[in-house]
Formats: sequence, C-alpha cells, structure tokens
Amino acid sequence: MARVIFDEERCKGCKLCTTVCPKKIVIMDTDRLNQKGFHPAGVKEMDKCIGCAFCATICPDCVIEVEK
Amino acid sequence: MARVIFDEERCKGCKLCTTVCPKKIVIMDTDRLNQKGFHPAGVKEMDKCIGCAFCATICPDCVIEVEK
Amino acid sequence: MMHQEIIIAGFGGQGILSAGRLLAYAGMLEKKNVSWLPSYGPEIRGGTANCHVIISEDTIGSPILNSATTLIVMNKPSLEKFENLVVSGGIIISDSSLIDKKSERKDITTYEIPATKMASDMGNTTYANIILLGKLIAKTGVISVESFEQGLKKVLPQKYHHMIPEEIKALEMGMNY
Amino acid sequence: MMHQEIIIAGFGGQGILSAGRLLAYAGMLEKKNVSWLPSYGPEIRGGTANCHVIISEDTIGSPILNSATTLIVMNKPSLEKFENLVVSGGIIISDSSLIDKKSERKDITTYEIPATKMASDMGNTTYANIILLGKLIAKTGVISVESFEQGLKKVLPQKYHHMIPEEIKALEMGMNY
Amino acid sequence: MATVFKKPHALRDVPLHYCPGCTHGIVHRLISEVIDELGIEGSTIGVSPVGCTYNNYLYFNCDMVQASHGRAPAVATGIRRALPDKTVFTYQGDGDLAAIGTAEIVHAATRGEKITTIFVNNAIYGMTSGQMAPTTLLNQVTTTTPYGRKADLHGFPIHVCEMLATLEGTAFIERVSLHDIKNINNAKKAIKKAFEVQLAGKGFSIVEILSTCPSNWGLNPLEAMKWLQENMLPVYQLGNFKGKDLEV
Amino acid sequence: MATVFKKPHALRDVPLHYCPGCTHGIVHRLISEVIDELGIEGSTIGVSPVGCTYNNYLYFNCDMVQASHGRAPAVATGIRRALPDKTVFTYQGDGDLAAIGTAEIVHAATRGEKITTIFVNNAIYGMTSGQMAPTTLLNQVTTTTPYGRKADLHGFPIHVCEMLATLEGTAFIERVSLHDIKNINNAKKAIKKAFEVQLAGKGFSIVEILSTCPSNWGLNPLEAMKWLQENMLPVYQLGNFKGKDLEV
Amino acid sequence: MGEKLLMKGNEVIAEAAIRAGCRHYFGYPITPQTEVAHYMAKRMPKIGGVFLQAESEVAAINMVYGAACTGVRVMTSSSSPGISLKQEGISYIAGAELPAVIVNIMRAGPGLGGILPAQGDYFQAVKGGGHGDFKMLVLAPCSVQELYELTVEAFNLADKYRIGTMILGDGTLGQMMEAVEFKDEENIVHYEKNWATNGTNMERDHNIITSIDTNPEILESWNLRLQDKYKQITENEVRVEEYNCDGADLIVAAYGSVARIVKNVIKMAQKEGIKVGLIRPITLWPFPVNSFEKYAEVTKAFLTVEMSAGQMVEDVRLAVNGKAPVSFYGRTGGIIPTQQEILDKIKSILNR
Amino acid sequence: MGEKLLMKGNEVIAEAAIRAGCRHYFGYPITPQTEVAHYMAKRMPKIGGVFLQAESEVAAINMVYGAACTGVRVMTSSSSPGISLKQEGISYIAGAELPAVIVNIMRAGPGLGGILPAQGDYFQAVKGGGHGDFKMLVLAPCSVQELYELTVEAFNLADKYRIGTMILGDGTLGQMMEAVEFKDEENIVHYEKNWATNGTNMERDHNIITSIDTNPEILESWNLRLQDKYKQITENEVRVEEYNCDGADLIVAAYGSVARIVKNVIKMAQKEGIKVGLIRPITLWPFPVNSFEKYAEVTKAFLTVEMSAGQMVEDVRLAVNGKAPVSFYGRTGGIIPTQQEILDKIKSILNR
Ligand SMILES: Cc1ncc(C[n+]2csc(CCOP(=O)(O)OP(=O)(O)O)c2C)c(N)n1
Ligand SMILES: Cc1ncc(C[n+]2csc(CCOP(=O)(O)OP(=O)(O)O)c2C)c(N)n1
Ligand code: SF4
Ligand code: SF4
Ligand code: SF4
Ligand code: SF4
Ligand code: SF4
Ligand code: SF4
Ligand SMILES: [Mg+2]
Ligand SMILES: [Mg+2]
Repeated sequence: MARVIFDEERCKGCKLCTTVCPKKIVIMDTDRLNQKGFHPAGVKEMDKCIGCAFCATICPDCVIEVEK
Repeated sequence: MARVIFDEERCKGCKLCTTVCPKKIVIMDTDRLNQKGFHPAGVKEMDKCIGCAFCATICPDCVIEVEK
Repeated sequence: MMHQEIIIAGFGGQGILSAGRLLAYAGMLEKKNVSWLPSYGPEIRGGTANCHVIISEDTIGSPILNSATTLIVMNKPSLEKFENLVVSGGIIISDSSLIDKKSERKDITTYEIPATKMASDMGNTTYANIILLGKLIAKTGVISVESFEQGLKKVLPQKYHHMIPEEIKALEMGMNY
Repeated sequence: MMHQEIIIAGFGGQGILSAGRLLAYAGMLEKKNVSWLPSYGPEIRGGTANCHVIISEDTIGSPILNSATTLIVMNKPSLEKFENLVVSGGIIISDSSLIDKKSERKDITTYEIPATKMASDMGNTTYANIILLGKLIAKTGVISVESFEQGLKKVLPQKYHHMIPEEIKALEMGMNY
Repeated sequence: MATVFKKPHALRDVPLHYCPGCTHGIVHRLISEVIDELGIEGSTIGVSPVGCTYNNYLYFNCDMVQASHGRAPAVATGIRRALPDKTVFTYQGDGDLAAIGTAEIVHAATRGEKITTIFVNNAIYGMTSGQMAPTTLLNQVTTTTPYGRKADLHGFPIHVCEMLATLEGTAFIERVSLHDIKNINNAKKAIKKAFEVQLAGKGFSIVEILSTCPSNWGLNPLEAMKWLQENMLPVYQLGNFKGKDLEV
Repeated sequence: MATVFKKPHALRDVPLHYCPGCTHGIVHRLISEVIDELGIEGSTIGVSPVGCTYNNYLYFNCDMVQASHGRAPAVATGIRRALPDKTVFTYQGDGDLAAIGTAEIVHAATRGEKITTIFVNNAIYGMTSGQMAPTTLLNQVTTTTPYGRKADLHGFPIHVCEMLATLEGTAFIERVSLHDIKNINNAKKAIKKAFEVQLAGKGFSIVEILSTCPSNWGLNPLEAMKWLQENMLPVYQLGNFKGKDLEV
Repeated sequence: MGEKLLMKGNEVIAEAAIRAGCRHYFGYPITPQTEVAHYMAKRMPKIGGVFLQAESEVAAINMVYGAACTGVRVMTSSSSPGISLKQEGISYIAGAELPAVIVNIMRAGPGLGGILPAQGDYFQAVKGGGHGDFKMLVLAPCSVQELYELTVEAFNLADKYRIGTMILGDGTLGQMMEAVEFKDEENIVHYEKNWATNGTNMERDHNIITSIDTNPEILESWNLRLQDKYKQITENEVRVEEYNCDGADLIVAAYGSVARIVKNVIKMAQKEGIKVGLIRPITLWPFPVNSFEKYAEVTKAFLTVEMSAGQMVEDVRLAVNGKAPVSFYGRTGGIIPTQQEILDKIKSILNR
Repeated sequence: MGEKLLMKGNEVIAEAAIRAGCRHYFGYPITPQTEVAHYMAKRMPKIGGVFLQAESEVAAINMVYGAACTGVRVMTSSSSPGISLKQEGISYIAGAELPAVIVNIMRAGPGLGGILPAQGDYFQAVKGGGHGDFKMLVLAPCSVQELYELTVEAFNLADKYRIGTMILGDGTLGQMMEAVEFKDEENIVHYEKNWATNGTNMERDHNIITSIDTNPEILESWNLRLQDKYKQITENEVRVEEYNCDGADLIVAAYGSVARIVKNVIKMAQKEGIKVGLIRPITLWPFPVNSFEKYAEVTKAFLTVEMSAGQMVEDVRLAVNGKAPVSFYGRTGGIIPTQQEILDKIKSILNR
C-alpha cells in the first residue's frame, strides 16, 4: 500500500518521473494545463504504486510526496 | 690550452663560479672592489684551465667568456 | 502620419520574438522607421517573452513602449500584464485557444482568434503567431501582405523558404478570420 | 628653533635605514617632532639605500627632503647623488674607508671618518653606521647620547640588548674622532 | 501510512525558477536532504554563484550569500575563516567554477579550506544562453562554438576533479551524475560525505555533478538525460578521486 | 683559440639588475642560448611578468611585452593568435604564475595555446620582499608566514607541473633545477625542447625551473644553492611530466 | 550605401568591427551584450579572423592587450561587472599606449544588479575606473545606425591616438533591432605601427611595450606625453549633437538611448508651447564643454537626464560653471525614464 | 593616551585596525603597502585573529565580502593596480551593503607605473571605479597619527552605514615613520548586525545577502535606499581641516601628504607677505563642499595641488561653482611637488 501525491501546480511537465517508475504508472495528463501552462504528471492506477519513490527522486521540482 | 675572460665590472661577487671549477682555480679577489662595490672573481693559474666552461655556465651575470 | 506601437507577448517558444521581427522587417521594407526590442533576461527561463515593435513614418524616439496601439497576446499572464498599456481606441488580438479570459476594457477593440487551434489544424502550431499577425495587418494596415512575404524571404534562411506559402496562408487565415 | 634635515645613504646592508631610525627615535624621546622616510622599491635590489630623517622643534611638513642640513654617506655613488642637496653651511660625514673621493663643495664642512675600518677593528663592521652617527651628534647636537641609548633600548629586541654597550662605544668613537 | 518521501526542510517551500527538467532542481533537493540528515541547517551558510542558480538563496533555508561570478570559494573562505564552527558550502556551475573562478577554486582547494563545493557541470553556460564552458565537449555546438568545439581553436574540456586531485589540500573529491535513480542516490551519498569531511575538519571537499541543461542543449528533458549519458559519461569518468576511505 | 662560451646574441649586452647570485640571470642566459640555437630571435616575442624580472624586456634582444601581474599567458595568447607564425614565450615567477595568474596559466594550458612558459619557482615573492608564494615550502619562514608556513592555515605548496599535466592541451611539461652544472644543462635541454614543441605546433609547453632567491631567503648565494637542493628537491620532483618523447 | 537591414545593436557592433578591419575579438559572455560574441563566433572563422572566448574578463582584456601589441585591430565587449574586472587591464592599455576598442553595454548596478539597461558606468568610463591618470576616448551612440558608424570610427581613433576607445551603450541599444545601412566601403584609416612587437626579423632593434619605469622623472614624462595627447584629443575629437537648442527655454543633456526619449519629449513639449533643446554628447570624453558654455549664457536652465543616480550631470555642471542652474532627473535599477516623467520634470523646473 | 611610538604608516594602519576590533585581514602583497600585511601576519595569530594571504586581489576582496557577511570587522589593503582589480568586488560590497575597510596606498600609474607615491586614484576612489551608482566613504589622512585615528574611525563608519570605507593614502604616508600615540582604549562603536549570515541556529528565518534583483522596481528601490544613505552621510560625516583660510589671498586645496607640504608653503608665503590658506578635505567623499562654498565668495583664487594630473580639482570646481578661479598644480610619476614649486605657482596666480 503506497501513495504518491503530486503538487500539480509545481509540475513543469518535464516527464522525467514517467521514465523511472518501475510500474510505469506515472503519466502526463495531456488533457489539462496547470497555471504555468504545463501538462502535469500524475498517477492513474495508484493501487499499483509500490512507494519506491523513484518518481520523487528524479523530480527536479519537488512535486511529488510519497507515502507508504 | 684554454682561457677564461672575466668582465669584472659585471661581477657581483656571488662566488657561484668558484664552487664549480673542477680545477678550483676560480677565486674571489678580496683585495679589490669593482665599481659596484663587489670583490670580483677571477682566475690566477690560468694554465690549469681546461675550458670546461662550468664557471661560465653557472654565472648568473654572464661575466665569463671561455676560449679553448 | 502612420505610427503603430505593438506589443506581442506570450510564452517562450510561441514565436513571439520572431513575429515581431517579421513585422518590423516588413515595415522597414516599406521604408518606414521601425524598431524591435525583446524582453531579455532570466525571466525568459520563467517562460514568458514579449517584444516591442514600433512602425512609424516619424523617427522613432525610444524603442521602449509605455503604451501600445495594438497588443497581441498568446497567454493569460501576458494579457493581464499588458492590457492596461493599450491606448484608448487600441486593439487587443488574443489567441482564444490559450486564453479563456476576455479583457474587460470597453474603450478598445478585442479580437479573439483560436490561432493555436487553427494552426494545429494546419498541421503545425508554430503558425499561430502568424495567424494573429494576419489579424493585425487586416485591422491596422500597418504593413502589406507583399512586404510581409518579402520580409519572410529576407529573414528566413534559404532552406526554410519552402515554408513561405504556408506562412502566407496562415497570415491570410488570420486576416480573414 | 632646532630643525635638522638629515639624509643617510649608502649600500643596502650597511644599516643605513636603521641608523636613521635610531636617530629619529632618539629625537622623539626628546619630545621633538620627527619623521623618517626610507627609499623603497626595486632600486634596493640594485644595492643602494637611503633615508630622510627630520628632527625639529617645529611641526614637520613633508617628510621628503629636497635639501639636507647633514648628509651621511657610506658609498661613492651616494656622495655623488646627494652632495648637492646639502645646504650651504651644512655638513657631510663620509666613511672614508669606502669612499676615496672628497666633496668639492667649499661652502660646507666635511668630516671623513674611516668608519668601516674602525668598526672592523672593533670586530664588527656593522657598527660603522653608528660611528658616523656619533660624528653627527657631536657636530650638531641634534640628540643626546642618553636619548640615543634610550632609543636603542626601545628599538632593539631584548635579545640584542647585550650589544648596547658596544653600540654606545662605537657612537662615542665617532663623536671623538 | 507514513511519508517516505517529501520535500526536505532545508529546501524552502517555493517553486524553483529553472527550466522544465533542469537537474539543478535535483541537486538542490539532494543538498537539502543532506543538510536535514546532518542536522546542520542552523549552522550552515551557503554561497550562491552567478549562473542559472544565482538566486538559489531563495531556495535554501539556511543563511545564504550571493557571490560574484566565480568567486564563491573566496567568499566561502571569508565566511568560514570568520565562523570556524559553522559549515559552509558553495554551489557553482562550470562556467563559474572552471572558467572565471579557476584561481579561486584551485587555491581554496590547495589551502585545504574547510568548505564543501557542489560543482554542477552541465557542459555549458546556462544562464547567458548557451555559450561554451570549459567543460563543453569536443564538437559540441554552443552559441560561441557554432561549428562545434575544436581542440585546436577552443582547447580541451577541463577535468576539474582530476586537476584538483593533484592538490594536497583536497580531502574529498568525487564525480557523480544524475541520469538515473542509482546515480542520483550515489550523488547524494557523495554530497553527504563531502559535508561530513568538512564537519570532521579534514579539508576541502568537492562533488562534481554531471547535469543537464535541456534548454541550451536544445533537447527535451528526456533527450537531455540520454545525451548526458551517451556523451558526457565517456568524457567525465564517474567515481571517487580522493577521500573515499576517509574516516569521518 | 676559439670561443667556446660567450654571452648569447639574444641576450643584450647590459648588466642585469638582480641580486648577487640570483639564478634569474642563469635562466635568462639559457633562454637566450636556445633562441640563438633555434635561430628564432627575429621571430620571437617574449612576455615579461610582474616580479623581480618585470623589466627583463631590457635583457632580451627579441621584441618584448610587459604584462600585468599573472596575466602573461593571456597576453601571450593575444600575441600568438595575432601572429600565428611567430614564437611566443612567457617568463613568470611563482607568485605571478601560481597565485594571481592561476586561471590564466590553467586555461592557456587547457587550450593548448602554442606558447612556451618559463616558470621560475623560487618558493617566494622576490620582488615585494619575501612574502609566501603558493610554492613556499611547509614551515618556510617568509614575511607573511613569520612563524613558518602551516598547512592548516596557509595551505600546501602547489605543484604546478603535476596540476597542468592533467590538462589535455599541454604538450610538454618538465621540472628542472639550477643547483649544479648538470642540472643547468638539463634545464637548457628542457627549455630547448619546450620551444621546439611550440615551433612544431604541438601545443602548450612549460618548464618549471627551481631557482634561488638569496636575498629573501636570507642566505648567501652558495647557501641558497644548497638550500634549494636540500629543501626544494624533495618537495618538487624533477623530471618530465609530459612530452618527453614527443617528436619535434 | 547598401540596402537597409534590420539588425540587433549587438550584432551591428560585431559587424561594424569586422568591417573596420578588426579580425581579433576576445571576450567573456555576459548579458546584455552576448550577441556580440555570438556574431563574432559565427563570422570570424569564415574570414580568417580570431574569435576567442576567454576564461574571464580579466583574461580577455589582457588578450586584447597582447593582440594590440602586435599592431592588429582588436576588440572586446562586456557589460558592467565585467568592465569593472577589466579596469587594471584598461589602465595598462593606457599606460602602454595601445589602441584597442572596448565595448560596454551597460546594465543596472551596483554589484550583480540586474540585466536591464542603465547608464551607471559613466563615471567609470569617463573619470577613470582604473588607477592612475588616464583617459579613454568614450563614444556614446544612440541608434543602431550610429552604433555601426561609431564602432568603425572607434577603431580609427584608437589607432590614431594609440588609445583605448570605449563604446558606451546600454542594454536597450544592444538588444534592439533597427534599420542599419552599411556603406559599401568603410573609411579605414591606416596608421604606421612601427612600435608593434611583431618580431624584429633581425632588421631592427627590439621593440618594447611596457607601462613601468621606476625612475619618476621618466614616468612623469610619460604621463606628460599622455596628458598632451589627451589635450590634442580634447581639441580635435569632440562630437556632439545640438538639437533645437537655439532659443530653448531649457536644454536637456542626455546621451545614448535616453537622448532618443528626450527627442520625443521635445516634440511633446513643443505641443505645449515649451521650447526644449537637447545637447547630446556623442563623445563623453572628451566632453563637449563648448556646447554647454555656448548656451549657458542664454538658456534659463539645464536638465540632465540619465539612467543613473546622477553622473554626467557633474560634467554638465563643470561645463556650465555656475552660469545657469543644472537639474537632474534619473532612474535606476533598469528602469527607463518615460517621456511623461521627463516632461513633468521640465515643467516643474520651468514652473509651468 | 599611551607613550609615543615611532612607527611606519603601514604598520600603524594594521595596528589601528586591530585596536578597532578587526580580527580578519585578507590581502595580496604589493608595494608600497606590504608592511600592512607583514604586521598582520605577525600579530593576528597571536590574538586569535585571521591573517590570510589571498591568491590575488580579486580573491582578497571577495574574502572580505564573505567575512563581512558574517558581521565581523574586516579589512584589506593594496595599492593602485591591486585596487583596480578589486573594483567588481567593491561594487558588490556596495550593492550588498556590507561594512568593510579597504586601504589604498597609492603609487604612480597608469599601468604598472612605478612604486613611488602618487594620488592618481582619486577619481577611482571618489567617483566610482566600479560599475553602477555607488559611493565609498573615503578618508584621506595626512600623518601617521591621523592614519591611526582615521583607521579606527573607518571601522565605526563602515558599520554605522554598512558601507565600504576606504583609507586613501600614498606611498609616502605608508612608508614614513612618525610618532604615534595610541589611546588606552579605542572608541569602538558596536552596531547590531541582525542582517548577518552567521547561521540561523534554527531561531530565525534565513538571512540573505545579495546585490541582484531582476525586478527593476525592486532594484531601483535598493538604489534609492543607497542614495538616501549617501545623502545622510553627506549631511553628517564631512570632515575637513580649514587652515589659515580667513582673509587668505588664495586658498590651496590639498589632501594627504601634499597637504603637509602645503602647510610649509603657507609659512614660506607668510614670510613673503602672502596670505595663503589651506582647505584639506579629510573625507574625500563626502567632499567638504561647504568649506569651499563659504570661501568662494571672499577668496580671490583657489589652487588645487595634487600628485596627479588633476582629479580632485574637479570637485573643487564643482564646489566653487564658478564663483572664483580654480587653478591646478600637479606632479605625476612618483614625483612629489616641492614647497618652492607650489609657492612659485601661487605667486604666478597672484601675479607676485
Ligand atoms: C563578472 C561577470 N562575468 C560574466 C557574467 C555573466 N554570466 C552570468 S552566469 C554566467 C555563466 C553561467 O554558467 P555556469 O556557471 O556554467 O552556470 P549555469 O548557468 O550553466 O548553471 C556568466 C558568464 C557575470 N554575471 N559576471
Ligand atoms: C595586480 C598586482 N598585484 C600585486 C603586485 C605586486 N607584486 C609585484 S611582483 C609580485 C610577486 C612576485 O613574485 P614572483 O612572481 O614569485 O616573482 P619573483 O620576484 O619571485 O621572481 C607582486 C605580488 C602588482 N604589481 N600588481
Ligand atoms: S513511488 Fe515508485 S511506483 Fe509509485 S509512482 Fe513513484 S515511481 Fe511509480
Ligand atoms: S518530474 Fe516532476 S516536474 Fe517533471 S513531470 Fe514529473 S512531476 Fe512534473
Ligand atoms: S673553464 Fe672550467 S677549468 Fe676553466 S676556470 Fe672555468 S670552470 Fe675552471
Ligand atoms: S658567478 Fe659570475 S657574478 Fe658570481 S662571482 Fe663568479 S663571475 Fe662573479
Ligand atoms: S538554462 Fe539550462 S541550466 Fe539554466 S535553468 Fe534552464 S535548463 Fe537549467
Ligand atoms: S629578490 Fe630574490 S628573486 Fe629577486 S633579484 Fe633578488 S635574489 Fe633574485
Ligand atoms: Mg553550466
Ligand atoms: Mg618567486
């Protein structure tokens, strides 16, 4: 049981988090733009998250918090 | 047959030449002062000179010319 | 005497600076006095960009605009930042596919064009800026389409000249929107 | 009003600067105004050194001397360089064991003392400068022997205080020469 | 559920101004995590460079000083000598440290100045729009090497760690990279060790971090990570150059 | 009888202003002999430093430029880039080259600038009356280390050859000494090779020459030679660091 | 004259230098003048010239010094903090009497300041940021076209007088695009440089370039030679634009991009019946003292407008020498004074 | 007051700094001020202070910047070329509003120049050798005793106003020995430094020291704050010696060691029946404008004497503002004007 929380307004849509998730569950939300004009990243299938924090580790903007 | 010529007025009396002569014939002339106020170096027993130019090689002030 | 003061603003990467440059170039080809001044500096990193363009039959004093006859905007922050600089009776042209807000000023004319959407339909969102320029030309006559095309030829490196017909098409779409 | 302007000059290593300093120190102890200024810079490398000392009951303007009431010289180049700066009626004190030349000026008094020779006879050529100072004191009364001794105590590090009697002896030899 | 990852305390809760995907942000967080873990936020003074991170003083919760271009090691020296009990780090780019600041870093290092330098090597001048840095690779195109960097005209990339390792005053030197999770974790370890070396009074410590500059490399952040891996790694060998086994 | 030794042509016939026994004079003669032997006097431009030899432009027969303190490599770069067919050398002391001029020498070296640097290391600032140089030995007393150089306060002696050898642009690096005839002859060979490397367009060349400063060491010239031998040689290893076998 | 081109000020500086025969550029990046370097980096390799990015501004100015010694035309460019770092080198260039062109595209200060335009380095350029008694010839263009013309001229003047010549612009001028019309051929004046250190070729005695002499008499004679040269320059090379000055109620003194703004202010004022003139120094040193002297007797008031806290105003005061009041209006931090602000200031001075 | 000691000016600077509580010195050797460093190197280790020989003047001024950030009293010293290299750092110190004491014992310029005394860096010190609009407080002592007193004062003023404070002397002053009498206790004024970056100790928000803001409004507000401070200093900190000025036929303006010479000239002149006065600015910035204004109405003429080609004379002219003629006499290259030369000049001005 793990959970990731995205501070979406801080996301710059760089996609780095999407490349490191072992579960491939981090994806960009291409439908939405945040205030800064970026498509934010997020996790759809949260139940697959193992809380490895890889996504958070590579995020340059401290967007992601991980709970486990 | 070799010969060394000292440009005495250039000599600063540092004695470096006296330490390298294999024949130990370079000596300071403690009786005289040149214009600059130094005891100049010179060779007394010129006939012993082998023209190795060691004295000239170490002289910082290009005082010595060597002929052979 | 013709005297246009134009601010173009939006995100970096939207072709803000080059749109202004094309405008100025065309103006120059029409023997008008022109100046172009970009915003420069680290705020570019923050993502916004703008430029000031003056096209005038008079000599140009300062290239810095404290007011504008026309504002072209391609994002919301820029609209908010610059709308008050537009002179009474002036024009705002905005990309409505990116900006959900309308200027509330009543003393100016606003044109909303879904330029990015239209450009995307053309197959290349980078034409959005040209579409907006088209509207500017149509409404102010600041330059002619011919000068614009001539300018394009000067400014674009040879290898991109094949794109010119598309650019003109975009311009005309804007003019006719 | 007492006002002495003294130039001391010679080779580096002859104690030129320290002689001047001792003089100034003694003057200060006598509550006179004093200044001491060394020549500085790369010419030291060339071997010459000099200093300007002023001892005065008046306040001192410039510490730089353009003329001197007394000149003490310890080599020939210095004699040649400075003899013309001595005021009419002034004094030249020279170390005759090092300088074979005499000043040709007739309007001044010259004292020639074989100071280096005398010092060497004392067993230490470094006293030569003190011997010459002795003559200066004798002829000008610019400072007293007591002040000189007091000054020495202030200036010399404790570990050299055992040399003071010798220094005083040298001074007196100069005074009495 | 417990929080297993969150913004460290030493990093202030404000958005960073860097370009999307710029790894400067990762470096900021790693430093902050180390400061947290060592419990030195209250006794640390950071020195900001001139470069894209000129105002990273806004991001760290410890006291911060902005230094002139390249002189952060000198500024840090001034601070550290005045505050012998505090911890001081500099944060410097490759232009800042390896070009204009060469003398200052070499001498802080040879003096064994008790400071920690975080050296972010992105092979380019980010801030001023992509000029050649001393660390720019051969053939790399930049705004001042439009035909690629050529050894005979522009010289060779400089290897800062290798150069500083010749200096006796250096206690800890390591080069790390940020191109994947494993390397990011290694980077953090190196940063931590570098601070520990300072805390133990052992001398000068530096961590060189291979980083990306998507904007000036003209690549997106993912491509940039790949470019770093494919082009920088072969030139800049990762690893420890000094102090690996230093007891701290 | 033939003259087997006399003042080289490239050395002007004027007295040198250096202190008695100062080995700067030997270095001047060796450079001049090399210039003579290579026949490059008419095509060589020398750059004088700030230091005791600030006005050695008076002593060399080739064209000469006086540079600001530490910047001789930059000045030489300007000259060499403007005159691609000429030969350019800098003459620098250890304060000039290894302190204030660190950035300039490192970057001339890493650029592979086609210049030759004659680096006279006398472990002290001669000109300004004996302050600590970056090359001053540990425990050496100078006017700014009156209690001896201490590693923890003043840092460690810097090893210029070793440091520059880490830079790819360097083609030839050698450290020599002047404490006896054999070493003086070696020094000359190294200087000659360094110039040849430049003439062959191979890159940056430097010869570090261990030298004496009797005046500021407080020793007579003979003692100074001995001090060099006993104290500097153990710290500054003689020998070639790069380009020994370079074909020129 | 060729066709009109739309170019950035910074690029025009580079192009003009190349047209003036400059084939050697040494610089270090800094906003807002970096495009000079970018342009040079592109062009120089194509025309056999040298573009070299130095390791610092200090190195760059010393490379300039070195190249200038050989007699070639050489340039560097930077912006405020970078120019501060060059001060020792600039003083050496003066002392050694070398011709060199130095561009300062000013940004806001002090310290790291900001990158927006400012004119806060006037004192540094004109009074001497470096040590010792020396002057640079300082040219202050106000348009891209003038940037071109004065850059070419700067090389001629530098060679003519063996003097460091500065182009002093600001971020606006460097960053803006404007029409520029290049001449078909430049007026490049060639001066004999038999002092250059480019190798004796065994045909002459060695040349020496230096700025030191430990003999004060000799060093003073060098200084007197410099002062003499400066006098000549003051007599021969003053450039100034006087605009609308005759019969003006108030004369504004302004240079560079501020002068452009003032010209618009003059038109605004005219509409309100106020006659305003402009003295625009084109050479900041030598300063156009005569222009001010001439009008000091007849004009009610002077106003100096600068993007600074008040620097050129001192030279205006020195020139006016108490004969009329001299006011000041300035903005700092990268803020450009607006026409309205200036007009308001004029009106308040004239009590209107 | 203690006993009188005979000390070198340079050593007195160092001793005075230590007495003023300075425990941090960063410098780089250069003639004619090296004895400051030698003295510090000897004393600092004995009193728990820091003496550090930096790798260059650039590094030294940045170490000063760093130490100043922590709130300690800190000093550097150098001479002309070295001060030029510090200009960027000095501008940063101004921008970041840090207190620091900078000593310039001037030598002859420009370039490498010579090591003999000169006053050719007046403009650099007073107008701003660095970029941007800033000022240093500049103190110009004329005796070893005053070197002592003003050095102590410099630290107080630096702290009071958070400003870079310069002691501007020349080689004569640094090299000469004169009697100096130290006080038993110094007047050290302690100012709260809650802005210092010395660790938050987790008890306050972080402190930041910086000189950049990319928002021009903010940067301008900083500049206005600086200008405000400068105004305060101008109002409160002017120091000047007026000597023999009342009823003088001619007033000489001179500072530092030249002023000493002028005092002797005044006596010489007196003997010839000429009444000469002296205005000796002790603060070069802020300049004692009022003293000149006061006498400008009543004195026939002013003469400025400097060891330069004419620098302070501009400030004299600005202060006199055309109300009386201002002449200049100067020597350069390390030459010190003699009493006779100055007297001759005075006579020629007064037609005697
Ligand atoms: C004295 C000085 N010179 C130049 C600059 C301009 N400048 C600002 S940042 C920078 C280089 C930044 O590159 P780097 O250190 O690699 O940092 P990055 O932006 O890549 O992180 C330069 C040259 C300056 N501000 N000051
Ligand atoms: C910018 C500057 N800083 C300092 C000096 C003073 N200075 C002259 S020579 C020198 C050091 C000389 O030492 P080194 O380079 O070792 O040469 P040496 O005299 O020992 O041969 C210094 C610091 C200067 N002239 N210019
Ligand atoms: S914590 Fe691990 S598994 Fe969960 S989203 Fe992030 S990377 Fe994927
Ligand atoms: S790494 Fe961070 S900034 Fe980048 S897309 Fe993911 S959450 Fe957004
Ligand atoms: S040449 Fe040789 S043998 Fe002759 S004097 Fe010199 S050192 Fe002695
Ligand atoms: S080495 Fe030369 S200077 Fe020294 S004593 Fe011998 S001849 Fe004289
Ligand atoms: S320019 Fe490069 S280094 Fe700077 S913030 Fe953007 S990506 Fe990062
Ligand atoms: S001071 Fe030293 S280096 Fe300088 S000339 Fe004298 S002995 Fe040689
Ligand atoms: Mg970088
Ligand atoms: Mg040395």
